[in-house]
Amino acid sequence: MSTLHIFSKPISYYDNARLVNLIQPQDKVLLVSDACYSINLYRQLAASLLVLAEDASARGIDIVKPDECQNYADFVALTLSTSQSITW
Amino acid sequence: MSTLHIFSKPISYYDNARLVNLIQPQDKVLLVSDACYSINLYRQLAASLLVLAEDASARGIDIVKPDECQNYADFVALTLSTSQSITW
Amino acid sequence: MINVLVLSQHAPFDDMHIRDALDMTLIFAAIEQNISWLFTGPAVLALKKGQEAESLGLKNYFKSIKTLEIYDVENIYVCEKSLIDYNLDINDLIIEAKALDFKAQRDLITQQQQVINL
Amino acid sequence: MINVLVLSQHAPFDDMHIRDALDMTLIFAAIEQNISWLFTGPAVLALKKGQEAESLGLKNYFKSIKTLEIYDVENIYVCEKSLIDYNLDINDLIIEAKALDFKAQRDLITQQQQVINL
Amino acid sequence: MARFVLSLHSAPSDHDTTQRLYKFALACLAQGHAIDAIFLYQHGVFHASEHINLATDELAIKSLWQQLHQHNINLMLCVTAAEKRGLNLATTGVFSVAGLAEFAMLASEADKWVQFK
Amino acid sequence: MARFVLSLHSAPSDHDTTQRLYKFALACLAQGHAIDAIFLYQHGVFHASEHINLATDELAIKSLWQQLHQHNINLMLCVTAAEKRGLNLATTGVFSVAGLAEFAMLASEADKWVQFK
Repeated sequence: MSTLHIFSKPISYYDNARLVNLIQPQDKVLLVSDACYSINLYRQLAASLLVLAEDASARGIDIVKPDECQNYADFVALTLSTSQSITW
Repeated sequence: MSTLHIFSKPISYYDNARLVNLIQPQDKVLLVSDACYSINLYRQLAASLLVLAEDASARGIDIVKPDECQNYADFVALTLSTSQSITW
Repeated sequence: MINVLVLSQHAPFDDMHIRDALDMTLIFAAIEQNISWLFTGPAVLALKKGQEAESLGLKNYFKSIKTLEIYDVENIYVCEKSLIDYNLDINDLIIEAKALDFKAQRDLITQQQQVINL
Repeated sequence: MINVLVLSQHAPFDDMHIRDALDMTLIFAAIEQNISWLFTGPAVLALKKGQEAESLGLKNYFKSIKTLEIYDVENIYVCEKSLIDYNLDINDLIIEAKALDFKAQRDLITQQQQVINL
Repeated sequence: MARFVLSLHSAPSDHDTTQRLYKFALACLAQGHAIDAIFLYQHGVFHASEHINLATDELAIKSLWQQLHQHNINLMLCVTAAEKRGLNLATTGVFSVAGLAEFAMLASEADKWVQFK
Repeated sequence: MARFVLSLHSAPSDHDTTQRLYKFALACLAQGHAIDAIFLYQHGVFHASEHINLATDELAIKSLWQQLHQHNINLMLCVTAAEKRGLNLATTGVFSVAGLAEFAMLASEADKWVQFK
């Protein structure tokens, strides 16, 4: 039972003091679009972040361990391997 | 030389850590629309807040000293008595 | 029947976010799914008593929120922390709602098939 | 000639905020007003080197930002604190920009006739 | 007497901002000030759609614009912003289709530019 | 094989979200999943305007929708959201005008609902 949390903006767009309490250790956090810019700041939400590779690459962002690149096939698979998704 | 700062959303919508550094003691802070809900939280930006009376009233918010009610005539006058305005 | 959660996080007059969420909640109730609505952040202000939008020339959608009770939508939740942030108490709200701490909100999310953030 | 400041606070691909601000800045330059553009918060990321939007199928507006130099728009400013927040240095930017601390940003605002937040 | 320009940046679904712009404009006129233009920019351009027909308990958006138009206020629609957003430029009602330069010139001559969003 | 519904909440000026929805939809189909509907809600309804004509260096929004339509995906437009925003419901191109209930029923039967905004 895990939830997929999808973020598309830098973390400053969200109320992260509240968000951090809604994400569980077994949950997945996927960064797409402009969320890719603040990977370091998203670290407070998950130990390993999943990042949409295309979006990060267009923004000149490198993905390094412990974070993981995802392509669109992975993105689809993620929505199926989790119980529910939330697009924040 | 003072600036009129207009806010229309609760302060959580803004990056207040940054904003607090852009507002000067002589500046005016006007709360309209949903900014009226978080008068107390806007206190960090100004000692006395100006609040659009109609908007506060529709939201069931009372304006008490040191804050001040403003009507639309006051709002217009404010834009003229300050050097520039910013709608945040 | 599936479990659907509508999530509201926007201030009451921020575009039509709360009204869009209300429409969605009522529709899922109408087609007899197990719908829940969670208000969090400034969205809790949409449930505050003593508001009326007509004086601004706007539709008083606060009245429409009350129709949730007529349509038997019972799973209305508010974030406990957000109530505190805005100096509200469960008794200050126009409809009956359950205040949830973060643990209860996480559990609520886990029970859903769909979570819709509007 | 008046002093006009365009203020950008949105992330690079958040709707068209930065593009709208670019259009506004170029127009005021074209009609020979004293235009300044201040990037603050996530908007500083729009000036980051090494980006290209074509791979996403999008117009590469980063190239258009570079035309500011052709049109002699010289007053490009970035918030020093925001650069630090996003691990950027003035040398990581695609155009020449001056980093301003908060005091300098307050002074910049004070010098304007109009401040436009896009 | 001062000269104002106003700009609207939010979509017609933001009723609250729309009514505030309208009331501010009337208050300007009531004090004897001039409004050289109201300019629709960003999502504000959607106000120029001729298909805004709301229920009677909703804000009468069309009527507000009609009233401002009858006060001889120049209601301008940014052509670039509108094209990017798919607005029909053939029927824009009381709004005149204008370039950003036209508005920027008016704004440069005005005493105050107040944004609504 | 799973059944998806997707919803789009942002305006056509948000090119980045639009391309992501499109690519996600194609990836679903490529894996053999079904997309029962793509639903335009909130500012997403503006995608159904027939006046979106962008320059050739911009995202080809119209063509993306045409392609999804040719994959026989049911492209739905929320009538309530569209009326509130002044969309012309007489000419909505590849989008069919639908009530919220129609979409909610499809969403209730789908395995996954993914939002794009």
